[in-house]
Amino acid sequence: MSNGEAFGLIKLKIPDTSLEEKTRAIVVPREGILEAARCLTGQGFDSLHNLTAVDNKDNVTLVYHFYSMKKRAGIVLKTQLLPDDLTVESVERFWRSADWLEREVYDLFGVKFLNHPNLKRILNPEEWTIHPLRKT
Amino acid sequence: MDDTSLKEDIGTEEFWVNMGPQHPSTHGVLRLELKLSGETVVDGIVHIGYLHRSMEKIAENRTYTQFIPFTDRLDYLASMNNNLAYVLAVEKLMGIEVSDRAKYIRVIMAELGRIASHLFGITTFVQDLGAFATPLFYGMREREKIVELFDDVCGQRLTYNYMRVGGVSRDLPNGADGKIKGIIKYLRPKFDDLEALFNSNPIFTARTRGVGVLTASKAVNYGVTGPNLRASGVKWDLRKDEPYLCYDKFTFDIPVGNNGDAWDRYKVRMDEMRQSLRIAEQAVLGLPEGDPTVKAGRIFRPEPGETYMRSENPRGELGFYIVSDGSPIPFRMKIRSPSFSNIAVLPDLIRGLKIADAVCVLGSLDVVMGEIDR
Amino acid sequence: MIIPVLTLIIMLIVGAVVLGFIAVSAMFLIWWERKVSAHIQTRYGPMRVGWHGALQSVADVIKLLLKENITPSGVDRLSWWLAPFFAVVPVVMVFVCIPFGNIFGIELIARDLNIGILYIMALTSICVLGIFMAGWGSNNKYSLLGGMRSAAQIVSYEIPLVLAMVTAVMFAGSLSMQKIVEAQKGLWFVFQPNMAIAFAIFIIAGTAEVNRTPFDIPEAESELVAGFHTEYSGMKFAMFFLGEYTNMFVISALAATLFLGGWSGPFLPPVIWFLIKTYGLVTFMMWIRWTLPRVRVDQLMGFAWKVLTPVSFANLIVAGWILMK
Amino acid sequence: MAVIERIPASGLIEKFPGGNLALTTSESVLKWSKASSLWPLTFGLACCAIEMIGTGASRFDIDRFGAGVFRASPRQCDVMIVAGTICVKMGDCMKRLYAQMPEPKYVIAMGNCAVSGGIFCRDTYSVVKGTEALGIPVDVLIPGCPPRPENLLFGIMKLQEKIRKEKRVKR
Repeated sequence: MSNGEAFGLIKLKIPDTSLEEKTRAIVVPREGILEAARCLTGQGFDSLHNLTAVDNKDNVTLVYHFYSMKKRAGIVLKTQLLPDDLTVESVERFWRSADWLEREVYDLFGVKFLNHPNLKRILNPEEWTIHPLRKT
Repeated sequence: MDDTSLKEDIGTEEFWVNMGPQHPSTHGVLRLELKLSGETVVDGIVHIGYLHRSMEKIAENRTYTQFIPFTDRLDYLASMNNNLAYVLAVEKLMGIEVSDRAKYIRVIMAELGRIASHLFGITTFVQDLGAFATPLFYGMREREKIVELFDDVCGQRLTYNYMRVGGVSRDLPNGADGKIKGIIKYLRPKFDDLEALFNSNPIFTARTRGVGVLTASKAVNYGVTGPNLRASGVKWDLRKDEPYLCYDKFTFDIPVGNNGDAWDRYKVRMDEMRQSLRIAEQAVLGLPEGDPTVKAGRIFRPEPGETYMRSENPRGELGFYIVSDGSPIPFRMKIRSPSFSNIAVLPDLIRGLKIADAVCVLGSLDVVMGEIDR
Repeated sequence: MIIPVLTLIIMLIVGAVVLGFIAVSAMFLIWWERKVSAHIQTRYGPMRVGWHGALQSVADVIKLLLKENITPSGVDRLSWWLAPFFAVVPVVMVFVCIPFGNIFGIELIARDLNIGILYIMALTSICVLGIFMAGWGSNNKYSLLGGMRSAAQIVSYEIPLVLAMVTAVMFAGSLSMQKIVEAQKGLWFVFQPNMAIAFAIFIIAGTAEVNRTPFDIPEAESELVAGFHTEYSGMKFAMFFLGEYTNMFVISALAATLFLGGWSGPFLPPVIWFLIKTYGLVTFMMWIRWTLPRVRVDQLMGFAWKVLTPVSFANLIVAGWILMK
Repeated sequence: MAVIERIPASGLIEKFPGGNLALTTSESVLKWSKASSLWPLTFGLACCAIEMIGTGASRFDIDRFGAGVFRASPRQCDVMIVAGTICVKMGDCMKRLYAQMPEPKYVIAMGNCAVSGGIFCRDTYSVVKGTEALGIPVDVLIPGCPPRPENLLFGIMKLQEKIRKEKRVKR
């Protein structure tokens, strides 16, 4: 399954989805991340390989790398958050690997994951208030 | 005194024990909090971050070439493989093709690095089981041969800084291929020796078989990669499934376990070393002529864009996600380290085991703090 | 009046000699263990102080004497202070009836008690108290776990140990150590089939009794940091060390006496024979330590109760049957 | 000398014959014992820990110098080999470990990170710039990233030299 096919499937569920030209990444709106996750698990993407964020100053982009061991395929999913409202639904219920990855993103960027079971700082001391990888 | 009040008086209680950051078997500065009921682990919490060196922040302040030495210090037991993973990512970002000789040299270095890393991983695992120092020192003795070769090639024993974007920093020294062949010849029987020391040992088998079983679906769900994933029975190796460099030219097998217990994780590593030896042998025999070094400048500006490249490290899949904005320094670099995902599964595995088994499971996962905390 | 005073003086001299021997022997064993382990691991071990590092233990002991003696706040003072003594004193008392052989007709045994074996069994069981007190008194969870493990382990392994000793006693027909040695003048006990089994049981249970790998779970470095002596420093720690190595010597001496004919042997003087046998067994225990991994606590207990104890009982019954026949 | 002058009756005190000799020899024995029995703490922070293990292993064998007894409990060791990068989160733990060690205690800072922060010194938010920045006094600094095992052995020998030259036996 390529990015294009997955894009088609997600587009059916979430009309706001777009495909990034250069990187072939699927960009979903923040509200649709759970729906997209559900769709992807249904398609056999059993591994959330990587989750990270990029601070583009005017927005913070979350980047999800999914892989399917059975289909031997991978896709990239992105969602953009505005700096004044860094909250997004957690996908921990679908992929357990999201637990630590989301904590790391919270620690370094301050993105709050809603309904995360244990959203605490993971790398830095718990009493810190800064999020070191933010560019602003 | 009646029975009920006696029960209240001598009731047992669970207690928390803190393991680490300074503890002989936490492989560096990992910290575990174990909730114990007597000897049994009821629950475990993993605390990381005691070696958080802010690599990703540093990456945003260094040029692409300047960051290579930092990758050495991620998984410091397999520096060559980290170097390789990083330069592969940058090459993918820039669309560079490297010369054949450079590819072959990289394969040899990566496979020898894998052997060195697994030797250390297996023997520290046995040390965690309580065989004090002897297996570790045997492993270190064999590893020393490989380290010596790396020392010849690039002048360092642990942090090699050998790969460059577009090739390697210098060609192999004179007589290196003979030396590599010598090492391969030396190591083969040594693996049998090590196996004889462990496999036929009833205490070792009793301690590892059926301990810390990681099922395949759980492993995939947790993002576990590398030998730990293969020990659970998932035949997934990037060298075969997404071949990079020239791995598709070599014949080798992917060892897979059945049960996903500590024994399988040990066994997969042991077999993998033999396969690595096979690859290294084929590579050194077919080493093409040419110039593996780089002629390009030290500072280069990739096109704005992003890339994600992962490669098979001894501990799993090391991925670099690099965002470029057209300047000589990366805009953002995320290091997806295998140990980070591998250690996250630990609390699930040790629930209900004895303390000794918890240590055994931790040892069998073979994590390196440098790349967990980055 | 004269005779009691004379006896007292003689006993004091004997005591001083025994204590001196214990200290020297423990120091030698520590050095020997470091050399044996080093050569197993294809390295040299201590080399810089004296011939092949022969003075290494002397340096270690002097250094440990000089170290600060830390008493953490929150320890149970009484048991904390007494524990090292409980670990050492019973082991030293065992030396009263260990027969070293004879020189020029003088029997080298402090007092050949007619209940020697019983006395030794009673004393070796006291050692566990020291370890348990150390574990309890340290107010440290690792120490506590170590102490608990030690108590469970030693209580379990005491049974096969004693049963193996009883087999030897049955064959010798006496509880006196000297008599047991004399009973083996013709043939060492270990060469009889069911005594060989008893000997194997004794060595296994003895290794567990002195907390050596593969039964070193009370101090299990990779699990419990240093087990029951995690909090001890300086001389108190050295006392535990002394206790451990002396205990090892005692168990080996007992094995040599009960099964390998004690000090009896051809050509060489009896003392030499005794020391050769004892240190040989100690070296065997070291060899095991630096080769095998550690067993888990439940495997350890299971082995004691499900394998070792039934086998030693069966062995005892067979021995009785042979004697009655 | 200065002390003796301040005691009014110092001239009246008869010196113990040969006391000087006895004192110096006993002092040198004590120093010798301290120097030749340096038990390190099993404590690896990062990359340098691997070279520390390598130094303990068969080829380099730190035990030749009597420094091979790696104790896991800080209560029983004499020298802390700080092998690796010290991070902010680890700082408190390091200080506590140092405090838990009994006197006389020594510290070897192994590797650039433990000396000054090394390559992680700049552009970082979580690395402590060396052991001394934590307030832990360092006896021997070994540069290198990581230092070769020979360097660590040389550091141990330097520490032994330093102990032998100490003015007075520390408590």
